[in-house]
Amino acid sequence: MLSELLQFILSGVTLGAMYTLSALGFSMIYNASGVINFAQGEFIMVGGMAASFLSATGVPLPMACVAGVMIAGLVGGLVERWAVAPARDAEVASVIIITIGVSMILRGLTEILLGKRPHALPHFSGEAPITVLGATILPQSLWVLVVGALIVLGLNLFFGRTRIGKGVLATAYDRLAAQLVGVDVRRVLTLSFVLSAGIGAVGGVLITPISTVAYDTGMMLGLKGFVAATLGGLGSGPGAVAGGLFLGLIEALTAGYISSAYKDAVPFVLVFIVLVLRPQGLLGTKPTDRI
Amino acid sequence: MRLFNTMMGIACALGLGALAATALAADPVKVGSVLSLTGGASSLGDPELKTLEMMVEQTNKAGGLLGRPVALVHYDDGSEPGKANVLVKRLIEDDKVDMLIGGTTTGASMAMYPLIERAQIPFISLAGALVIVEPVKHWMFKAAHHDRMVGQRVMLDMKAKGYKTIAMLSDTSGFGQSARKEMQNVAQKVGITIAVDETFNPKDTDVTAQLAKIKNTPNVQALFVVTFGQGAVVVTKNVAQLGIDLPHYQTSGVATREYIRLSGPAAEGVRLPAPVLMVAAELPDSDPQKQLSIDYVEEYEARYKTDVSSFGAYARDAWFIWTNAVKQAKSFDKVKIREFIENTAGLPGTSGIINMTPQDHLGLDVSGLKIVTIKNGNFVIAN
Amino acid sequence: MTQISQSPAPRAARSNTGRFIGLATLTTVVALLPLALPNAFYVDVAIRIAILAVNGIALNLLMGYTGQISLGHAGFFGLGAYGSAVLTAHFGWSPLWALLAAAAMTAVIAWGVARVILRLRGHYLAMATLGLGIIISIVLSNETAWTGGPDGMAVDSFSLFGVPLSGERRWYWVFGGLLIGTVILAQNLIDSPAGRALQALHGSETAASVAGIDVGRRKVGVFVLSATVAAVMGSLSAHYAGYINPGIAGFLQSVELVIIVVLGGMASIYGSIFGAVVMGLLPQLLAGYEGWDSVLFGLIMVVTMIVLPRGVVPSLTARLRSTRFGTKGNAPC
Amino acid sequence: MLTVANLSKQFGGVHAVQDVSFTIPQGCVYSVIGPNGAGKTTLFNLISGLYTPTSGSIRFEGQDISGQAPDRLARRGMSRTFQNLQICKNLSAIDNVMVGAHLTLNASMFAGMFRWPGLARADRACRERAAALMERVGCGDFITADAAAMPYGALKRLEIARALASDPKILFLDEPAAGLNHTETHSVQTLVAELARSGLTVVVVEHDMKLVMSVSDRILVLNYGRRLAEGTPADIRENPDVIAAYLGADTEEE
Repeated sequence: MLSELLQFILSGVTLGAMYTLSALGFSMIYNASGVINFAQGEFIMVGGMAASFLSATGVPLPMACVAGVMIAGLVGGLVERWAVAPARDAEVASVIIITIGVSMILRGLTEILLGKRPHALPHFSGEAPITVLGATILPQSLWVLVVGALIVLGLNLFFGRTRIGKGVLATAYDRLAAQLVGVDVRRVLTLSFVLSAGIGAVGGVLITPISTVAYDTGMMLGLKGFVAATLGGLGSGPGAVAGGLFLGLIEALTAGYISSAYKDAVPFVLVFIVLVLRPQGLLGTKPTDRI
Repeated sequence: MRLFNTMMGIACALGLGALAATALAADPVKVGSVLSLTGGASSLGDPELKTLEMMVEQTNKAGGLLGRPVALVHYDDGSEPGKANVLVKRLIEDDKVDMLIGGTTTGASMAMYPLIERAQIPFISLAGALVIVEPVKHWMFKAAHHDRMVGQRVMLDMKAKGYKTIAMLSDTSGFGQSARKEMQNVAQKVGITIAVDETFNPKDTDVTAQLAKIKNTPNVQALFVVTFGQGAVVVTKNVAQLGIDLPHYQTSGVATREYIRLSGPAAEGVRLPAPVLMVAAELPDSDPQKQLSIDYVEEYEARYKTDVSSFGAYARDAWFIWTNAVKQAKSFDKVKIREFIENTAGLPGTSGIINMTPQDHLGLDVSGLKIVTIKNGNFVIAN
Repeated sequence: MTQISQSPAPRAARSNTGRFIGLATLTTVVALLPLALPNAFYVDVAIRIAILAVNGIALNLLMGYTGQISLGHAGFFGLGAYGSAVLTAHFGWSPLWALLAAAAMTAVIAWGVARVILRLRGHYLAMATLGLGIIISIVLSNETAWTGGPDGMAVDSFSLFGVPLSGERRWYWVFGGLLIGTVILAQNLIDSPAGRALQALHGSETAASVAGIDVGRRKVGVFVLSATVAAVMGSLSAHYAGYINPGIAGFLQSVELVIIVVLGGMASIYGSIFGAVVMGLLPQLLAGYEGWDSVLFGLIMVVTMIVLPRGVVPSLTARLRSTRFGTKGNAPC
Repeated sequence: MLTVANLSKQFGGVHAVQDVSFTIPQGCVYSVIGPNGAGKTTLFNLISGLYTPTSGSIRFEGQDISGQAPDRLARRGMSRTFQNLQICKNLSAIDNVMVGAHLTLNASMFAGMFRWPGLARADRACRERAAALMERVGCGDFITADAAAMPYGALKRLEIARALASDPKILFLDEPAAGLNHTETHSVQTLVAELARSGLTVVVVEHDMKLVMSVSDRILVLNYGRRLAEGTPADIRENPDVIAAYLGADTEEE
């Protein structure tokens, strides 16, 4: 059953690409601030909702998509400035509670402004599936994969080549030291939220034609992103990619070959096993305490 | 230390005081309702609330019930049955409602029932599962066809078409799992084999893995999907993607135009049992269900500028079951009203002609469900 | 590696009189509250607050005092509830034995899990516990034959030596008593050498272990303790509500408990009670504002954590202390 | 009392401690010195069980203890302080000291919750002793303070008080004078001498040569993780290797 296996792999990779985008957002914010951002899923949702709402009001699709991502990025920046930055001296646990609060606010506002019904977007390149060796994949899934890969590549360049990107890395490594060498730490933190929200929203916009989006779809994707980021090793970019793809594949293969009833438990069992064997995640670095 | 407790005491007092203040003065007849307005089942609860609000307005415009205005008190259980349990206590004890309609989900209805029975208030549930009316519960009635009937309707259609081996894909929500169990029973009875029995999470964005498995199982003659809302859209699109050309059945859970709109061309040809509401225009003029269904659809869509669904229609029927009983009882006595509800006879509704008995708190039969199919983006009665 | 709590809140040595006044006030409030509650619904809200408070205090022992986060604690609550429900419904056990068995079973599970996952730190521990809770709720909702699946199951009322416990008022005294008992035991524990050891390992695992504290064993011990408390509360609340569904073990419930602990104040017993009052009352107060309820709830959480970053009770006490003594922060006084 | 033989520790490819051997006799003050990065703290962490040695053995009172967890070593009578302070800032100062006395009290959670008879009395006695210890090490002003509110110098002494609270047989002090001013250093010096007189074995890692030379009975010099020299202060002062590698450079600066 080669075509069946291939089908599982194709859907797993598509799912995985989606999880990766969510996980990248988690890792980026974690790196910059040491906080797990529980509103990450809501950024994905805001992107998808804004794009589909705009598209429904007659804005051309490409513009609606770009606007959706920009709106989400703006929301991310505002969240950082208004909710996270004022609590900079608070304990990490308190900041986590703030992000949970933010996710409730975003969910509620979306519900009030855009309603509770699910929204869709037209497929970017039609709905005719492409057949590969007996398995099929939607053109939209290719969009998810290609754009996902481009984002990973882009982030790589951003962190490796640009000054501000290096500043983000430096801040992640040692906030005080970064400040001393002239990195504007405040800007870096805001930027990390804008970027995370934007990347999440790209995922949200890309997946909406396939799965539709509603005000409450964020949590599930956010949670999966957290699992993926932890699997790969929190704060590690390659870890987020590996964790996301791994998670997507495992889910699809479990649903296909083992039991769809316990499919949703598998990611968590998996993360359990991985953490027991490697407490720092697949690609994370071992923490070293100086005593 | 003293401070914490003073603070706590004040918080308690303030909070509970504020709660008391929100209680309304009791003049109108109060209908209480716990619905799932957010969370997994919100696509069901939302039209239910909209319908109830519309019904209240209509009733009051027509002079109320027995001369008294009607008021609706509703709370959102967030699709969490545990919350429904708390909220119904509030409706009973604090809002002192005279009638209960609601419980979007079976879980919520069942969580509320023990308290309702103790308080002795008539209750019409809008949820789907058989367990609501079997065994019969003295104070609980049901407005929607239960999942066994839905299963029977589908399986009979399959049998008529000569399908013997089918694949089933149900979601992991209460709706999906309860229905799945019933479908397994019905299938056994009518002699249909469920060769593949897969599940998926209604929040999943992709179910191609399960569908690929179904596609590659030999001898499967039809696909039966048991779900509602966004999940149904994802499945329908995935079926089209994989090019599965099996006859595709869904449940009455997708009997809403929104499903067609979101699924697009992928929904073409899908068969499902639906209340006649969806195809009322096709009925003969002599059908007592025709005009009231058309009226409901037109009013609803004009008022809310959104697609009607069968869930809202259940709330409409529940409302009429209650008002009908009140008019017959000529009083708001709860025991009397319960009795008249139990003896509802020949009342036409959107889901069928309602004939309740002490043994049957649903009062509908399979004939109220029509097998419809989706053609050119519309529901039409299937041949 | 970031710990969940980077700079744990300092705690002043507790004086016995302060402790007594606190307890006396709490007892008075619990004793007099029923007089102020007009009907069973309010009593019900009070009961649910007490349940949240006991769970919050137990979780605070783990999170606030020992510094180990758990995002899956509702899972243990669910295990206790379903353990009781299944044993009474399917096996005909008496509720008391079912409760004890469910608590023991949960303790064993918690012990087994804790030994493995408490080696993890910070967010990795958060992830593992989150996974644990979700796995539990998935099992509860999948094993339909035993648990009734996602629609839940009915639970018999609790009876002790043949006397059934029913009605909100009677249950109120049970849960009110449990709350007071929990506060006493938790304070005893915190002020004892064992409690000091837990707080020490929160402050510095290295220092604690060099002082002879078996860090691993201590963490497991407090994890099992707080899981068992959650299980007992789960059992009782299942009997009280007469109905349970897998949602009670779900992620949102676990998050709710964490919010109670953090909002009220880490390492503050009365903070957890305050958090429980907020979490118990707010949904009821906001129930009429559909859509806005989630916005308001979120806003309250965000604003509280910004203004009172260490949680309501510790932040306010610190502020009050500093104004009363005219000093800043935590100067010796 | 403590015998270290051929001890090595590798981190990745780095040899932090390499083939080090020495013996610490009972009741003496033993110092470990060496330039930064010589492996002094690593050596301490190995002996106190925070690190597991790559090879070699550590024997304490005749028994092999290498690789044992810190809490088990504490039971054998080992105690230490830290160069990077390990203070529990969530506790009051005196509670920090009482943590040191953990092993002398009944620390079962069950006993704690139910106020086991005698527990409160023992705890009170422990509190008094802790207060006395704080007085003894010179931070008596902070008996009622929160640890988070104390200045650095006082915290260093608080660590010593905590280490002493366990009634150790051997005490390891990791740079007790680092960051302290002249008077503070002097009082640490007096304290170490006093502790040694009471029969306690004290092992010190320290940069302050004046302090080391004045309090030590024997000195071990490490360089690049290896043993460079070992002997009495007088031996060390005259050892040409030490002078070349370390003391020479140091004295020139002064």
